[in-house]
Amino acid sequence: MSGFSKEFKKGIVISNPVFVLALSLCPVLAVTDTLDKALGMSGAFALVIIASNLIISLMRKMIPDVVRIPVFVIIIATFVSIVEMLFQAYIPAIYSALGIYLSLLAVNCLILGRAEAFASRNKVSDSLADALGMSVGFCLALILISFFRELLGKGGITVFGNELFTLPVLAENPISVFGMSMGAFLVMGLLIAFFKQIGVIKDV
Amino acid sequence: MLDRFKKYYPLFFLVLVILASSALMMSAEKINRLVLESRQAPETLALLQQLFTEATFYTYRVDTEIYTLYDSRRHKLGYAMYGEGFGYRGKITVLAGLKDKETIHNIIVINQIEDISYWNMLKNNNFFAQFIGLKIEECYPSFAWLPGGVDAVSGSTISSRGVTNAVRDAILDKLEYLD
Amino acid sequence: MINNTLKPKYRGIPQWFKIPEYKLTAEYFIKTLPLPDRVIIPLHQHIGPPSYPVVKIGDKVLTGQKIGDSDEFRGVPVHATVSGKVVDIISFTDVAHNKEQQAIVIESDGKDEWIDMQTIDDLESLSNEQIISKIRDAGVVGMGGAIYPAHLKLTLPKSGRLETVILNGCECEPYVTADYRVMLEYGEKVISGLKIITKLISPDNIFIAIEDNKPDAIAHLTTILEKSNLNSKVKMVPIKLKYPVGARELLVKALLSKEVPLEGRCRDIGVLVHNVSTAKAIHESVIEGRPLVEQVITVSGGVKNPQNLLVRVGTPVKNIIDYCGGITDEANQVVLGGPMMGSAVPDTETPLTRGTRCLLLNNNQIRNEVDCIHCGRCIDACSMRLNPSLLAKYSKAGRYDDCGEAYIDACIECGVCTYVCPASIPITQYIKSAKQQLSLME
Amino acid sequence: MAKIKNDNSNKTEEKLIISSAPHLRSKWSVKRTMYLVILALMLPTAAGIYFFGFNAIFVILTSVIAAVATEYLVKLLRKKPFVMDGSAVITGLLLALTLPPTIPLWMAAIGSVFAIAIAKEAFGGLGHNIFNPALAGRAFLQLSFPAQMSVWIAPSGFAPDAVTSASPLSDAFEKIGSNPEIYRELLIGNINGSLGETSALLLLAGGILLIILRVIDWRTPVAFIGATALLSLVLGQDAVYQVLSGGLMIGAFFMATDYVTTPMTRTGKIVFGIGAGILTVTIRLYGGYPEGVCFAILLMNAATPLIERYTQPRPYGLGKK
Repeated sequence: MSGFSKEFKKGIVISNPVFVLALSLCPVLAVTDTLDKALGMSGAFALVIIASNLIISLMRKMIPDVVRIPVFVIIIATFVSIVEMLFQAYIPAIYSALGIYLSLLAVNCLILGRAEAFASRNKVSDSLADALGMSVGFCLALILISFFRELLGKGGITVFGNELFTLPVLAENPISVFGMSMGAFLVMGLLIAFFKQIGVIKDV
Repeated sequence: MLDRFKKYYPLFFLVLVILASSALMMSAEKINRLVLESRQAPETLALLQQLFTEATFYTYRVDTEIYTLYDSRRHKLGYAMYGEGFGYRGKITVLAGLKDKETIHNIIVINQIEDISYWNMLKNNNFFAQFIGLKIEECYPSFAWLPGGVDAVSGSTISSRGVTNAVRDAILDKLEYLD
Repeated sequence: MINNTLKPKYRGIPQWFKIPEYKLTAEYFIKTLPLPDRVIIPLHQHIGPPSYPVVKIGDKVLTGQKIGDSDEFRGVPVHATVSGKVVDIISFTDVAHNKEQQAIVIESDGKDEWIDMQTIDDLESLSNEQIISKIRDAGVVGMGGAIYPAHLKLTLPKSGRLETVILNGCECEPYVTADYRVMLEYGEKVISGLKIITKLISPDNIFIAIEDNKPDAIAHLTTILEKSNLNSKVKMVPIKLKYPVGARELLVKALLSKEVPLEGRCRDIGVLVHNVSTAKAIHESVIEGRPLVEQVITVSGGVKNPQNLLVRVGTPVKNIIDYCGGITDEANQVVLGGPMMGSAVPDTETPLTRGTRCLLLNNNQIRNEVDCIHCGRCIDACSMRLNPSLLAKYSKAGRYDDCGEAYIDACIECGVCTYVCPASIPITQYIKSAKQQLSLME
Repeated sequence: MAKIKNDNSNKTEEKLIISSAPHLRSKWSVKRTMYLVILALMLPTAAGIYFFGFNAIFVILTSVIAAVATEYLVKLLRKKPFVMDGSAVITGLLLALTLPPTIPLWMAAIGSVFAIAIAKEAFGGLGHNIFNPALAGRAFLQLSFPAQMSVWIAPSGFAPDAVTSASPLSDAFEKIGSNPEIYRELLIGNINGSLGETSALLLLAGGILLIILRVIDWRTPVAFIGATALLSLVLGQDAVYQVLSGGLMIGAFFMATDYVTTPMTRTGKIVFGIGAGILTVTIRLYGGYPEGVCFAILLMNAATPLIERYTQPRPYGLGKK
């Protein structure tokens, strides 16, 4: 089981998909202006990567080498479509808020990268651990970024319609730059700088 | 025989995967549709079917208050939204249906308390039919008077204006939210 | 009466800053330094192939005797500057040019016995080849700091001729007054040297360029010229004082409005530039048969008695400083050469070499280098129109190829960029090291 | 190192310093340059305080203190020595001078923090930043708080009753018409506008002081103002009004001449000035914002490496092309 926990921990800190690998920045920058959207995106991401990693790892001996990339793409796209439909059916508000970025998960480099680099070469438990770790890392990064963006750009935190708290002055005059994609870059850069400063992540 | 199979194995595999994923997606879609349809209130659907007869289900966005209608093959038919205006006696509520983002498909009046005589004048003079196929741009020019393609029924001008304003109210603020 | 004087002009890049002159010793007559007990004579005091020793340890030598020679025409011989005994042949690092070489140590016997010197009365009796070989044998090198062998400059290029001769009396570096005193006190020798140069290359135009802060030198040389038969050909040109104007490239530009090509020498455009002290040395070597064993230097800055001295080549710096009363408390640096282009020496035993014009006791406040703030002062100041900050940046990053592409070869290392830099970046040092790296790569 | 025996080493030899030529250095330093700029900026600052009273004093103090404190903290974080070289003060002061007098103080502080921490130190500190920090801070505030950044009060000195009114530039086009009164007001600075950009005369005086002291080059402001005037004239605008109003003077003299973010070469300075002038007029006349100087200079900042690359001087001795 130590192998499992090792692979699991790897994705959270050592090779965090957002802060260290700097992969799949498109959804990171686009949907982190509110915490709701970030949570929705994290969930979709986790579902897709876990399911596709699992399937690909299960079939890794069967998949012929020449067609492996098409097969990965089909598998990932299938799960993305399924997740999309699930979202549309059960959480339509988040589905419509995420818009095109949900479908764009099908071409997410991180998911395809993990499938190609890890799941197709490792046994099922390790692949599952990797997918879980990556999901948790991605989710943490998205939550962190969106927390600060929503706090500064909207002046308060609202999760699924429940107003958790609002800042006294900022609520009337939110720093709207943080709601724009420039703010996403700023927050992400500052968080990376902060993590490097305190030594949590190191240069790759 | 075995060699030949090995040679074409990747192709077989690919086809297999495609078939499997199609099957998966079809079943997922079925669930999706079931869920979506189970969430619809039948009376609302019936109302909407007055606008779009072929509508089989709809989605409703709480934040923008827009109904999006689909037919049985999941093709988007159009949008519907409520609007209010004030006639001679009081509030007139209409449900306006948009065919696409530019044209009014049809309208139905949900609620009104106008005098029956006046209202019948509207009905008899085919007032409501004027909205069918009306371009949205023609609803913009003035808020107080009727849009370009609509003629008021003489003798019942205020009710005509109430209906028109209700339609305008339904459409104008929501155009930017149509997707 | 100066009748053939052009208006003062300087057509280089106008400078908005002024480097202080500090000509402390302008009014001091040249004194002769007493003979040192011991001289150290490096064997490679010129540009070109190094000389090899022709004496052995224990040999007795006379003043002016050849102790080093080169088989090549491009090399120049080295002479003993005192009479006495060769005590050692050591290995020596020349800090100014950063090269390892041999040096001969001679212990003086105090008698200063000279070799026989052949004096020539009639210049016309000598052929050009004889004159050039006399100049070479005397070991004359460019005294303006370039230490390029004089006889090579005076040999005409195979094709064509040199139309213009410029006698460079510009001494733009702060503190230095040696050339000024030479012009005042050895004016006849300078003009006689100019005559020899004229005879060798028979130019169309001769300019004597002297800065406008030395009117008495201009007047003095004009008087001598009027007595000589050169008068009609020579133009005396006062030059406006701006620091690197004494550099030959800028002098050519100022006088002729021509630019020396980037990868060429003055002679490529038919110009010969000689320093006044070189002219004096040429006169001494040809007319008096006297080898280059002594030179006039300025001792200035943080010494008790700043003065102009006639010093034997190879004299340790310590002797000179002691003669001038020793270092004052403020000075913390010994610089051979002027303050802008000279090199600081690590200890006072370092000997004086040919071509050194100044011994400066400097008070250097070390300032910390900070990041370049892109103020562009160095670009404005650079007379060669380079981008020194860019060169320094490339050099710092080890991008020497980029330095080459940014025309680092055009740099004359005048040091103005470093002088003006508000961020205290040693730009000149970076450029020098990049040049060295580039030459190693080739 | 001379390998000569040092038989009688005396005391002086121990303190001999080896340094590379030249051994003479001018007295100019980064610090001196910065403090001269601050000195010149005191003139428009004084005008701002005179016209806008306590508002101005508080905004300026907040901005400067926030800038210096941020610089100190960031240097501490980066484990670099903090040098009080005045550059942070300049950034804070310049930022304050471009802000409206009524801005809430915490917004001014946020602008300063952004200017120093993000626009300057994140790029590596003084000498490495790409964008003018003060202008980056202003742009940040402009994007974040568009409402508060476009409130203009009529100058009232220390009187408490400030009247808000539109920006002089936004209602400029109807109001004027070669009216000498308004030119005089613009020159003196008795108009509504940002803290430090109202008094064209004092800004000009500060700029000329810097040019005489050789701190800045005359080319950038002349090219900037000249291009603006010429293009306004061509497009049928009141050129004098366009030059005197808004942030053009402070931009041309104090921001487009910032060493770090503008070209070093002389031709480059002219190109920079002309480009900024054209962009300013374009944004003013056709853009969404009434004032274009800030974004014009920021855009040209981004183009600086390119300008520098193509305007290198021709080295001495390289044949003319």
